[in-house]
Amino acid sequence: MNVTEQDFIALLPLLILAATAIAVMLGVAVRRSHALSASIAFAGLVISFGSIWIAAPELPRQVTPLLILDRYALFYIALLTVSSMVFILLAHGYFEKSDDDHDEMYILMLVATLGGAVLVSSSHFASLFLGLELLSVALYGMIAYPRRRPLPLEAGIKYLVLAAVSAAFLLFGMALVYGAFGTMRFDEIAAQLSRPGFDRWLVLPGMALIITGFGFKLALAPFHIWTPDVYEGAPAPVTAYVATVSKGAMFALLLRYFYKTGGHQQAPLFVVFSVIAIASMFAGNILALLQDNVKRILAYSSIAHLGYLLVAFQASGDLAPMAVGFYLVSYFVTTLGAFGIVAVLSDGGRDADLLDDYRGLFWRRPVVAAVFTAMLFSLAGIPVTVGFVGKFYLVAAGASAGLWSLVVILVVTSGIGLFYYLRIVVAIYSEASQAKAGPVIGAPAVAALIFLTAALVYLGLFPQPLLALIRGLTFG
Amino acid sequence: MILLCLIVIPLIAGGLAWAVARWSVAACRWITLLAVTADLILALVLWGSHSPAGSGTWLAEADWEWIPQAGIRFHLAVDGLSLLLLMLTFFLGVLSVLASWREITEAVGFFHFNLLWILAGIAGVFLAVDLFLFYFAWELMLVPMYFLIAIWGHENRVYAAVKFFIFTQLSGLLMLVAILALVFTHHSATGAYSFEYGDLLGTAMSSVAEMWMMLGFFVAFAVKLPAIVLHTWLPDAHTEAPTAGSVILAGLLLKTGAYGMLRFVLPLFPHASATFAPVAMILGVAGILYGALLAFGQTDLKRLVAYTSVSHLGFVLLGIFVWNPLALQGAVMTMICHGISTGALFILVGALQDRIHTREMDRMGGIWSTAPRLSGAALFFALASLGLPGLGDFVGEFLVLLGAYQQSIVIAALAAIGVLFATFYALQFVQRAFQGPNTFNWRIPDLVPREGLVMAVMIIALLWLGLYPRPVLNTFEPVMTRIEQMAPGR
Amino acid sequence: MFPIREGFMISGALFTLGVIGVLARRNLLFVLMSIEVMLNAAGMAFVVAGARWRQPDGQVMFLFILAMAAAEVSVGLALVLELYHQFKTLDTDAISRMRG
Amino acid sequence: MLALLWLVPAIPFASALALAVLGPRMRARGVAVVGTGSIAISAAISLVIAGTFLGAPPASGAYTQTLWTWIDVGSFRPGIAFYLDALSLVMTVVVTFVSFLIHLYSVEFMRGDEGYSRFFAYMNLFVASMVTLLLADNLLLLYLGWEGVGLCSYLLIGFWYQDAANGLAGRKAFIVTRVGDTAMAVGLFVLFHNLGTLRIQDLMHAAQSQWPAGSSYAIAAAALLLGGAVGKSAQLPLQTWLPDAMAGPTPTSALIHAATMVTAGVYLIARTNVLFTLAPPVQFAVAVVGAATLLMAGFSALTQNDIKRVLAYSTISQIGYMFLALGVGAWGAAIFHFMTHAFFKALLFLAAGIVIEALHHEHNIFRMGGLRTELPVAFWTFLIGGCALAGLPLITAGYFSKDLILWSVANSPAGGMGLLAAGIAGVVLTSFYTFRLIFVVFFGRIETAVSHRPGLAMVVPACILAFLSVVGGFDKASFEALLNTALPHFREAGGGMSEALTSVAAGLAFFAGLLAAWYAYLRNPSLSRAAAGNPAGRLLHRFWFSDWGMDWFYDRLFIRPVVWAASASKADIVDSIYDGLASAAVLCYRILSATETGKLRWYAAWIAGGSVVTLAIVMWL
Repeated sequence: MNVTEQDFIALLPLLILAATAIAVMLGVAVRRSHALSASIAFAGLVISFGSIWIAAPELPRQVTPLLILDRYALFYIALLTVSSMVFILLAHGYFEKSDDDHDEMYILMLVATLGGAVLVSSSHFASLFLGLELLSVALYGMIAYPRRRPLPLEAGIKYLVLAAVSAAFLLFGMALVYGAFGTMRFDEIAAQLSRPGFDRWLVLPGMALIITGFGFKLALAPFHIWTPDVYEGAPAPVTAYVATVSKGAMFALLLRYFYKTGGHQQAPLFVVFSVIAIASMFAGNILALLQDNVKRILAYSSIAHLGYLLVAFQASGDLAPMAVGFYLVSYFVTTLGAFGIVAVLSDGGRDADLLDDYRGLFWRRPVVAAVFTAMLFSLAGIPVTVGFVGKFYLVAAGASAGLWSLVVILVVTSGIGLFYYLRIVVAIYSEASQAKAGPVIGAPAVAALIFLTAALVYLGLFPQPLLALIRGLTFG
Repeated sequence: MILLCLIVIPLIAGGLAWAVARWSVAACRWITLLAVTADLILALVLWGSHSPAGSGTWLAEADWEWIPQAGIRFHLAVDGLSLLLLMLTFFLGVLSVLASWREITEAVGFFHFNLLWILAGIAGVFLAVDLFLFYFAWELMLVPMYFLIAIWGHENRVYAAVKFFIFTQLSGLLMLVAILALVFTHHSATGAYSFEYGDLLGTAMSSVAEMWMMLGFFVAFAVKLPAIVLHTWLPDAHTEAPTAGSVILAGLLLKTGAYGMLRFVLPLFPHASATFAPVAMILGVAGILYGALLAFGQTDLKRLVAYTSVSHLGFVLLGIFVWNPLALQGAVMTMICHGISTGALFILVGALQDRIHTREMDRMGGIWSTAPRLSGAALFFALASLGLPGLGDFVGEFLVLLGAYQQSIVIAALAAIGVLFATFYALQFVQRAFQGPNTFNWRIPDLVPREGLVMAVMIIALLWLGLYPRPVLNTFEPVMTRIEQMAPGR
Repeated sequence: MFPIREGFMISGALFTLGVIGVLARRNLLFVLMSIEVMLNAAGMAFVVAGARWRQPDGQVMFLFILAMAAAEVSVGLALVLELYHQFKTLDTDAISRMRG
Repeated sequence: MLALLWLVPAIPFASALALAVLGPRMRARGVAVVGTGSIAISAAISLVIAGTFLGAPPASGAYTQTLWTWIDVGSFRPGIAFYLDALSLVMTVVVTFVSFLIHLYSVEFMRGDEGYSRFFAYMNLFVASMVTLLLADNLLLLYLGWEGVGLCSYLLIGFWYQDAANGLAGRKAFIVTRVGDTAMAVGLFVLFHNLGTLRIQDLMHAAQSQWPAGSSYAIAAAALLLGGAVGKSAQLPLQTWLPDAMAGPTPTSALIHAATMVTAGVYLIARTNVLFTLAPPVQFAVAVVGAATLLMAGFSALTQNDIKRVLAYSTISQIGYMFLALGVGAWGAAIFHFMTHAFFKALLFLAAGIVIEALHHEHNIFRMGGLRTELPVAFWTFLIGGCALAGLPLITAGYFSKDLILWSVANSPAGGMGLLAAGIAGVVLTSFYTFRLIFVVFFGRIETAVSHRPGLAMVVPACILAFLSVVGGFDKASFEALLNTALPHFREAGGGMSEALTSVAAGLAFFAGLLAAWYAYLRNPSLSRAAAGNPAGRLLHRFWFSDWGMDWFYDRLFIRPVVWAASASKADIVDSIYDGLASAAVLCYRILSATETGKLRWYAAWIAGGSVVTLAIVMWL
């Protein structure tokens, strides 16, 4: 099992990410300048994004039993790198405003993205664990990054302890499954699971514990309690990063793991996932109803969105992977946009997360308000936005698999969801209460927001090209 | 091509109006007026050019690829029914722009942007023949109307706007589920994904599935056409909306619900609709009586007019589900005439509120002495809404009652009593607002020439529809026969 | 046959002890220690599983777990220092300013 | 010349529109010219048409003129078309001619009123609607005219809108008549559903051929049409609105609530006589309604002290006679009585108008007196009208028409002795309250001084009408011959009372009433006060005064519940469902947000708990 030259080409995107992280470290060692480290990181990401096209012809390729690089993995790696680029643009503006040094943020971000990439392309328990921990440990640092402020510290500690606990649950589950099957490769597990004779008393609890680990990372219903505190505490760009890259990578892994092993078709697991989906949809929407903190509202709404995503995941027809893929893209664009606005509007001291900061925003800064309204409508699933097409495909996937109860709950809860999105929109369009001008927005942040809004409207009106791309995502 | 212009002109004009508003408010208003008038002329040209016999089902079509993979096409088409409603849309659009010429002072550009985009959304709803595009336009017309109410509304506007948004959006989602269920049933039957109205027409499905899908569609349209239980958003939305908003809300948005039933519920699910018809008829009659009773009890002028809409649309619902030629023609006639008469009433109430800054009838009285022309017009349209023969509403209501009588005597009798109830609220409205002693000795200016012109146009329209409704009836004739033949057992 | 059932029993028990430790203790240091206990319990389960199938994979995974635990603890201690610096206490209930 | 028929309704409609739009800007003179002129032209045209019609009657005895098809949906094709035959000719001529006189009268009566042009606009609109009603070729167009006259009566009753009472009276009139109209509308549905058309002539032939006598459909249709007629013609049980309708200006009362509109019901029944002959029980009901109404109204008129309310009750009573005639199948007699009644009742109202104008708007007759010398014109015209109303034998037209009705009742197979007795009692009552009115108003001491003598424009119409009230009845035979071309002949049952006997009975009844009134009010005026003094008399007086307590009864039975229901449900109860849902959601929010305590250990507990739950589900399912 030696690593051939094609393997390296196939692994190119991951290698470039790692190289960039080291390059940024060297950069920081040479001269500590915010702009320099940001641009090195950005360049690295661009090259890694480019390298995906170089690696593409090599697909699909099992590189060592740990990683499998197929069209599915490369699509999500591309998604992760693009959102990391957007993160850099937002983070640069955000951290420029606060005084202390912030070059290490980009190193942590690159490591986290690398972890995500490993997660996405893993086909083995070990690589799953490695990717997950790379991502998590990097996130501990990012969340608690602004040391002087109390809230990030509190968020960091909470995230660290709970992530570690859930990692332990995950590991124990993996151990049980490994104990039952004697193999840690997804395809071999799949083979053994399809034969009825496996040892139920080990495998099912193992799967349950694995679901607990995944559930924490994806902030699904019973394991979602930490989300609002960490999202509110962490600096806005980091929250954006956590909500998108960490959850996105995890869900891609969940999809690959369960679709390959067919685990979720087992009757008990199907019920577990349905219960989690329903609980997430209800909890996410209900908890956000009368919230006054915009970041907490967006945190709860992301819980609800993951609940919607599970509905498509449960459908597991031929339409499901496409629906999940498209919805993840729309979720990425919208969440990055929404938190981007929060990041753009916060000044050095405190994030602009209270609803009053947004009262009468439209009359002070119409363009920013318009972008934020577009993002909110996309979250609510209103036409002309990518969120609408995403939700449309979710319901289509659910309907095609005949999961009527889940679909109806999705409809009802997203009806409840409308209320709190509209609360923010109402605040934005109410009369201007104070004349505070708000911070000036840097060029990179403006570029990021324009890119996101363009993507939101373009994919909302012409989803066809992206759909064709996703349709080709066959598992390796 | 003309169909695409009908939608694109308001969209572009909206952006233009918003941009121009920064420099000159008048220019912004003129752009909006010109855009809507252009659309009205286009619609009239379309009406003039088509021969009433009409060859195929559609008078004009425009069809492009959109999402071929899912069988979704950008397919616009117009037939007798949608043409009539399009003309009503742009007719009321022009009048609402004229009526709110002086009323809107802050953020005029954004106001006209929203106004034009609502009209584009409504035009899209009437033109869309692809179910996905229909749903797209259905949701699209909702957002600008929400902004119209939330920003330029009156005291309790936020509550009303949010309530309106959630009611319509939630029911819209139910319709989305029904659309998808229909598409997948069609797919499992024919193996191809298609959202085309033509393809989906004959899909075979089990009666239980058909009933559920029909209910999905029916609930969405019943919320929009306020059927009795789902109507509670209407009074709030109408009371709080600015004049132009109320006119478009009452005149057009309610009609999209009725249009949806005629276009989608009856043809797509004939058997389920037939079994559901008695329930729908009872809902209709209950709506007539309940709306009239509540209208009679209101003290806020706009709420009174809003509840009258519930009552009139009860006739439309009844007419649609009676499903014979008389009732269908009556339903369409009522839709159009109700749009004009209630639109006019809202313009008048808006004008009155601009002058005396209140809508409470207890604070009014004796306004006829200071503003005779305004009160005269209000009397005229109150009479139109109580179904005075010689005006449009009577023709519609009489046809619906005549058709309903052939279906069941009890329902026709109850609906006739509803017409009697209409007299209560109409005369209540005139008596308490305009007649009686001028206790608060109002000294208000009468209608300005602009408002006078709007009123005159609407009076002539109602008189013309009342005395010579045949052009409207003939335009709807071919569509009506097609819908009527779809009824099972005919 | 390798007593896998008993092996898992012990590691399960150890795991539960760790969980109870996390829930019961208020001091952040002890919470971190209980997390270590949980991670080691998981490692032990892996070793037992590996032993049953006579494969080194279990032990390799244990090494990964150790490495990860070390990294996680180092960051954890850094946060403990900062916590003490800002809040002058190590009580986890003190850091609950965000709620609702 | 018959082709000009459509102008008769069109001209007043056009002038009404012109006055409504341009009226406020025109001078009073111009308004009077346009308002009265249009009616004059319309009356002239109708006379010309009458001349040509009588000169060279068209072959089928009727002339139809179709303007355009109004609605055409499947088999339902009503047109805007006019149908002229003897019946509609007579009524149109009478209506247009009397309207012209009243318009002339109101030129002076309404001078100085700030709503001058509005008044003439409404009056012209009324005449246009009434003529449309009379000439309508199909029941839908008739219904249009029917509602149009109802609307104009509402507008004119509430003409002086400053006083809220007038507006409420107008509203009451419109709603009560609309109750009748709703019944009539349902009748229209029955007719169309079963006979497939609404064109009156085809309807009659179809009914004749398809429905056997006494068929349930005929009964239903006739009963519903009777409902409409009862509403419009203020007969039992829907007559409460007419006395309150006196709140309108006197010319309106003269035109609408005496001469023309209230007889629309009579016209409807006469026009659809085939239906009523096919439904004998309903026809008999018409007779009974007529008889009962004429008695009740007669008694109520006895106790009124407002000069116009006395005349209003007498109108209800006289229409009772017409219903009685229709009920027994004497279609011609009813129309004949309509004509004479139109003349003398309009005259009475105009004369009353002169009196009211003279005593600067005094309505209470007990505050008038001795006007015989002060207002001679008013006195003589009022006397002639009163005698015609009461039926002074051999001179007044009223006598001939009422005698014809009594004779028909006596000799018709359906007429019973009861109906005849009611008729004769009615004559006694009528002459009693008429002469009570004359003696109280024109004889005795002068209570209030006369301030203003009526001008020529008010006196001339009164005199013309007085002349017609006398002459109108002479040529009874040729009038009957004309009507028989359109209406079925009256079927005599053998062995009834002879012509002479009924006329003698009517004469005696007239003089009895006259003497009674003379004795009670001139001989010793104290008698009427004494009668009102004792408790039984006072109770009876109050009962009759309030129209047999019908108003009080309706208020309790219908108005109170509806008003209560409306105010009770003012806040939409359906809305509480959605408020309930919203509060449930907020409750869930409160509960769930309690779980976000912010404590780290609590979060860890949730994760552990969550995994335990997952394990449980996995293990036990």
